[in-house]
Amino acid sequence: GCGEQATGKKDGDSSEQVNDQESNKLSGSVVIDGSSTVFPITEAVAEEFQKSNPDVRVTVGVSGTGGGFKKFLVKETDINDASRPIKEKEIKIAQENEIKYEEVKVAYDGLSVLVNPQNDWVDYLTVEELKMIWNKDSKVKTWKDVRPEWPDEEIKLYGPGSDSGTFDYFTEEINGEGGNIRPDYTASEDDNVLVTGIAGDKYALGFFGYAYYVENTDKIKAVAIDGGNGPVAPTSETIENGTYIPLSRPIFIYVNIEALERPEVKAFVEYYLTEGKEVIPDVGYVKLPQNLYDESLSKLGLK
Amino acid sequence: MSKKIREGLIKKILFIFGSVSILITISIFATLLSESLIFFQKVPILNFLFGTKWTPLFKPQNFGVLPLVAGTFLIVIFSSLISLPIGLLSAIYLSEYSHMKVRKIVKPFIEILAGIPSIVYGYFALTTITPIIRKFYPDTSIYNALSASIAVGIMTIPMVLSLSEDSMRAVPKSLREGAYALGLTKLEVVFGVVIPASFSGIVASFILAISRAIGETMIVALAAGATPKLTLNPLESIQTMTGFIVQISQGDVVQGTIEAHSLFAVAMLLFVITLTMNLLSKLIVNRFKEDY
Amino acid sequence: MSLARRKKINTIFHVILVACILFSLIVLIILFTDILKKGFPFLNIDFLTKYSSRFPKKSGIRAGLFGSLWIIITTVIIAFPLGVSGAIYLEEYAPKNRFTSLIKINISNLAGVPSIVYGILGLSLFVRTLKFGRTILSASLTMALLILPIIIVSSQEALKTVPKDLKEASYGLGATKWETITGVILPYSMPGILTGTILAISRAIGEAAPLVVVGGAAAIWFTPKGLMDEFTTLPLQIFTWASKPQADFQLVAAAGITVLLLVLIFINLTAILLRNKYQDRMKM
Amino acid sequence: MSTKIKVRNLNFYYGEFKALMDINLDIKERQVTALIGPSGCGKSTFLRTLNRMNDLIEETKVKGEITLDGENIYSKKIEVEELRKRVGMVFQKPNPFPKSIYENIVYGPKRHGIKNKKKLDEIVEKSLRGAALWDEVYDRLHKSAWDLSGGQQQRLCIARAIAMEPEVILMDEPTSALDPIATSRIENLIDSLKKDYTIVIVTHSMQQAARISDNTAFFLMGELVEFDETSKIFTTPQDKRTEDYITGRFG
Amino acid sequence: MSTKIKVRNLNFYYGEFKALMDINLDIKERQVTALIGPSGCGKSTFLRTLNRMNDLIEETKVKGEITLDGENIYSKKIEVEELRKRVGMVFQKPNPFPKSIYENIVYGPKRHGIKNKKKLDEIVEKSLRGAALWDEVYDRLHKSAWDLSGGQQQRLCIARAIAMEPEVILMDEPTSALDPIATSRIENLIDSLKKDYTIVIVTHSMQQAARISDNTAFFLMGELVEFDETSKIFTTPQDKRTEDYITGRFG
Ligand SMILES: Nc1ncnc2c1ncn2[C@@H]1O[C@H](COP(=O)(O)OP(=O)(O)OP(=O)(O)O)[C@@H](O)[C@H]1O
Ligand SMILES: Nc1ncnc2c1ncn2[C@@H]1O[C@H](COP(=O)(O)OP(=O)(O)OP(=O)(O)O)[C@@H](O)[C@H]1O
Ligand SMILES: [Mg+2]
Ligand SMILES: [Mg+2]
Ligand SMILES: O=P([O-])([O-])[O-]
Repeated sequence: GCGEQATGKKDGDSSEQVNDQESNKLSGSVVIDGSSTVFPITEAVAEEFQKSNPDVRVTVGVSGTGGGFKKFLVKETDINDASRPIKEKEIKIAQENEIKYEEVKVAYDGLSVLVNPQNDWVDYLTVEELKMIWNKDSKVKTWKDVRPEWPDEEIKLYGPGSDSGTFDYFTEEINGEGGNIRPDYTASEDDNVLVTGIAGDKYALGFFGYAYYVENTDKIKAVAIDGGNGPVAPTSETIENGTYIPLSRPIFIYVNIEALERPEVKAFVEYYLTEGKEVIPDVGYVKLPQNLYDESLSKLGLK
Repeated sequence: MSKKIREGLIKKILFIFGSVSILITISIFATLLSESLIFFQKVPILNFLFGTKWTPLFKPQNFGVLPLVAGTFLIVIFSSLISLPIGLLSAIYLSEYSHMKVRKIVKPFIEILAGIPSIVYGYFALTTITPIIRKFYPDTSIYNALSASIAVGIMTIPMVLSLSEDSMRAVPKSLREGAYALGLTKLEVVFGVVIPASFSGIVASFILAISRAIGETMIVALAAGATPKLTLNPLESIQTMTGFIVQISQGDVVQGTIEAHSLFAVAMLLFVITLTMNLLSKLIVNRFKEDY
Repeated sequence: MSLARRKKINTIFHVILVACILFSLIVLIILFTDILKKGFPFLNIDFLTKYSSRFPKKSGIRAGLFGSLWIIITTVIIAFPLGVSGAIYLEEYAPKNRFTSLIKINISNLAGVPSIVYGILGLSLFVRTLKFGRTILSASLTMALLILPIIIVSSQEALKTVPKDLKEASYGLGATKWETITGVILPYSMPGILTGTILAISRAIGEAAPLVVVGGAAAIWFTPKGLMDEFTTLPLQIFTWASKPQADFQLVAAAGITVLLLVLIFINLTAILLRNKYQDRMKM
Repeated sequence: MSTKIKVRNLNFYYGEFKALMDINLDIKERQVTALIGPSGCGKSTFLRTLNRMNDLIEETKVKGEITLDGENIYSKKIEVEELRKRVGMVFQKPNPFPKSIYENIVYGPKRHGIKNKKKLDEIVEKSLRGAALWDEVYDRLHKSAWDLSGGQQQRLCIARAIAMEPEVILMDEPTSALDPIATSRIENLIDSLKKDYTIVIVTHSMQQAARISDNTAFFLMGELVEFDETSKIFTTPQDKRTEDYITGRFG
Repeated sequence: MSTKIKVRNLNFYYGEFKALMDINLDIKERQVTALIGPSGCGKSTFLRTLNRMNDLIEETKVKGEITLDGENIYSKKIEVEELRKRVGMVFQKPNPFPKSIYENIVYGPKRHGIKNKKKLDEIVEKSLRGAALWDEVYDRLHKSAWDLSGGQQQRLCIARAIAMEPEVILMDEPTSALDPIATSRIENLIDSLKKDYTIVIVTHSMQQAARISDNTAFFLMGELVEFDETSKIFTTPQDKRTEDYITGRFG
């Protein structure tokens, strides 16, 4: 939207001034790969960073969190975007390859549960109801099966393909086990495609990343979730202040410690956690509280 | 004498170039084989081949590949129903019926269809073709094999068209004249002389188009869904073998796990299936071809 | 069957043929207008000279454009001679035995191997084993492998169409095999070979998946200057835009697609002109 | 004898190049008309205008009129397939289809509606005998026609044409690839076909023209120099150029 | 006259089919040897063994010996390209390359090392004149050879062969597509070439054989029936079959 663009511009301008003196010094390259969820943030940060450091070559790839780790753990990349924490198996590979890394939280992503705008019966859903609908042994066929007063129409389920971080997180938080989900929902690897699906189907129910909801509020409707403390709708406030539970999650970047010794990588990570993070709302995510960024900075020995 | 040396040298160089493709084949085959062997140590090959549930990323995991095979099958069948007849008939038109000038303009235009990136087709299928299908069959799911197949079919039309048109036009003029002089209609000349004489080229174009349809992923991932399902109903959402391969290779799967290895088993199976198809087509060509 | 009936069938068939051609053309026009309509507001010189941005209005395709050009040209330089030579070897030199026919089948089989598998092969062979890294060179080599089967198969078919008596005429003049190939066989089959090349380029230019695997970036802010530089490509860039949540990025993607099509047409045009030249010369 | 084909003010163009100039000629029914003239003078071109084979070459143009039994063959009403069935053709270069000998012969009849196997077998034998080829190939009817020798191929093409039982047969140097024996058989065949068919034949052999034709047309550089009864042409030519040509005093 | 080519116990097979049986024949230097016989008797096949064109057909087999200037042409030491340069060939069906007339002629010379443009121009004119084609095509040398008439194409192929200045020229019915004038020009050409070259010619025309050849070989069903000086063959043939054939009493 327009408002965000205006903010972006201001940020861009100010950062240019601040980093002006540095721009001549830095060169080299920063290679980043990984999660598609984190990509928009890293991309936006890199875009701003490049303005003041035109000689540094930042490349950002999208291989998915797992695909990114594969490359990160053989030193092909300096930083890995991750929408989930590193897994046991991956840690073991890191040890074998003698790779030291640091995990850095960069933002929150809210998972939204969505329905068609014509859906006038759903006011909120509880976590139990979500589990009843989505778990692998689910008996729910119609909306009526969820709450008796709801229409006796088949409930059409939409969700991301089974290899994304979003999918993992949802199944873990709602159904209690990563990968536990009824297999008969309509899956797509592309969140825009899910938007199209739900927007065209009155009896649809789906879930995907908050960013895609924010951009499409005219086509789809988010459902408030009752995680035990009453229904809460996903907004940047409720996600940041932690009331939208359990469907908001932190997302990360992983930084190779060895690479961090290179001035351009160091400058990039530092920039990411200071001025860079201001772009986060622009791309549909929610910033962490300031103290978390400060902690990360000192953990990395920056500042 | 220097000529002889040159000829020998050229032959050797060409042999080396020719071998590159063999090397690729071998290395692809070796990669697939070694990795899928690891997979088959954990999942019995019969369960893999004849299982009817494919849920490697769900709990509980199932590794029955038939749903993926069915998905691929649907896409190949329905896209071929579009690309082969339309491509071949268009080729006949351009080679035998149209004016030279028409051909010179139209052919390159249609060749553009092959270069439109597959995501364009994916969205085209989703936002244009699917709604049309749903007008006739309202129960069609938003992601469905049919709409993806149509898009894949359209994308592979140029492959059939261009290559078969080339081989039809290479049929010597004197053969056509011989047939026309017998008072035959164009149609009869086409089917009696031109197509038999260019049969091997036409089959080759079919094979390339079908191969491309088998290998296509993006369109399918966008428009056909990501739901492995053992069905032959083209109006349902499905997943193809290649769709799964992309899902695994670009997704969140952790290296070294069984899910990761399943990728290679699927790719291996795909390799075997296309090999069978190629062997069959070879048989057909040998049976029907006419040399000139 | 009476002649009237046969003529009628012929006419009906003619109509069907025209309908088939029109089908492809109409789809093409629909796709084109759709893309152009969406992308038009974003299409201007700035779009070509700027890098990608998180703001749709400020986004440009420069990095992808240069990346694609580098890769396509390098790929063709690698794959064309390799593919045509392979085809010549198989059609003209290789002994006609089981082994040869096995190889031929294998090659058409390679055309059906999903592109992502080539990506995996390229990653382990070029990026890791040969240590070319995530560069244009690795990407081009991977793409070359991918399109090689198309070039070989279509060249083989083209070579097969050369009439026997022309070859005999050349041999009869004491021309060697190679002289016959360059003097008669290649000129005669060049239109067909170029068709295969056009199709192969078309495929390579729109392909994204294998490049993601060999390390193509989704976003960069510099222009590659050599084979050992990192890269992104048009389809990668387009795909990145298309999967963004903001609706305006769909339009930017459409603008990107327009550029991709223009590049495609531009590159193919060269091959098409060449093809027409050869075809005119032969007037079959 | 009545006129089968009437040619009036015929001009023919390959693009810019004018290959036939103002040809006027009557082809008589059930007679043999020979076309002679030096190579490149337009004999083949003229022959091809008679059954509209020139339609197949792009950028050619016909002006003037040709009538078959009084009907303009270039009129819209004429079905070109029907015309070519009635006016058959044998080409200068043999062009058998890449099919078996048998299939080559039945190719036309089948498409014109004859399905009966026995009938087709008959046609094959009759046509091959007619073209003096039966004895050489009767035991390999289902082998490829492309493995025949040059002369055998040409006779096969003749057989293929007469299998259609056309009214007019156009022959473009049908015996140039044949040995004397086969040639004389073909000549005999032409003589016997004359009873039922009208024949137009291009030949390089003056002797052949003299032997078999009733009328002879002499072409030179796209022009019809002289056209008359064969006996007259060869004994008392009216045009100096004709005389020069047939006496070999030419060029 | 010395013997240029010596053929001993030559047998030739197309797969199972034996096309030539035990041929023995001496081809004399700087003479014209004519091969005659009915269509399909193996004349073309025999001719093609002399410059190993049969190498190009799969599943054929040669037995026996052919020597050129005393050297076995089927020995390993022989370079087949060199052989074919020395033993040129004109085919039964005209087969010009889909190139310009000019390019057709210089095709061979260029490949055998002549690069000089002026030299090539000379060769083109000389060869075309030699083949009696120059006057008809000198103004369209750079147009496609495929647009020529049948006879023009054949003369172009002759020109293409003599442009190589071979020692032996094999001609497979070179004049069968030509009119009498062009034919007599070619015959004159053959006569003048005889001074320098050895010529072997397949012909259907007995008259032609009688007119131009010094020796004649008569083939029948794969066998060499008789081989002798032309005058003897046509006046006092030794074999009954030869006599029958040349007097047309055959078959
Ligand atoms: N490629 C081939 N495969 C099999 N048989 C063949 C092949 N070429 C020729 N023959 C056969 O070999 C025999 C001799 O053929 P050849 O071409 O030498 O005859 P020819 O004497 O030149 O006849 P013509 O005067 O008609 O050209 C014929 O019976 C022919 O059918
Ligand atoms: N397709 C064509 N395009 C252009 N010119 C042509 C074409 N075919 C023939 N010609 C020219 O038209 C003229 C007449 O050709 P045509 O084939 O009728 O000669 P012809 O009398 O049959 O000679 P021949 O006895 O050598 O066969 C020739 O000059 C020839 O070069
Ligand atoms: Mg002619
Ligand atoms: Mg012969
Ligand atoms: O790309 P992912 O965030 O789904 O791993």
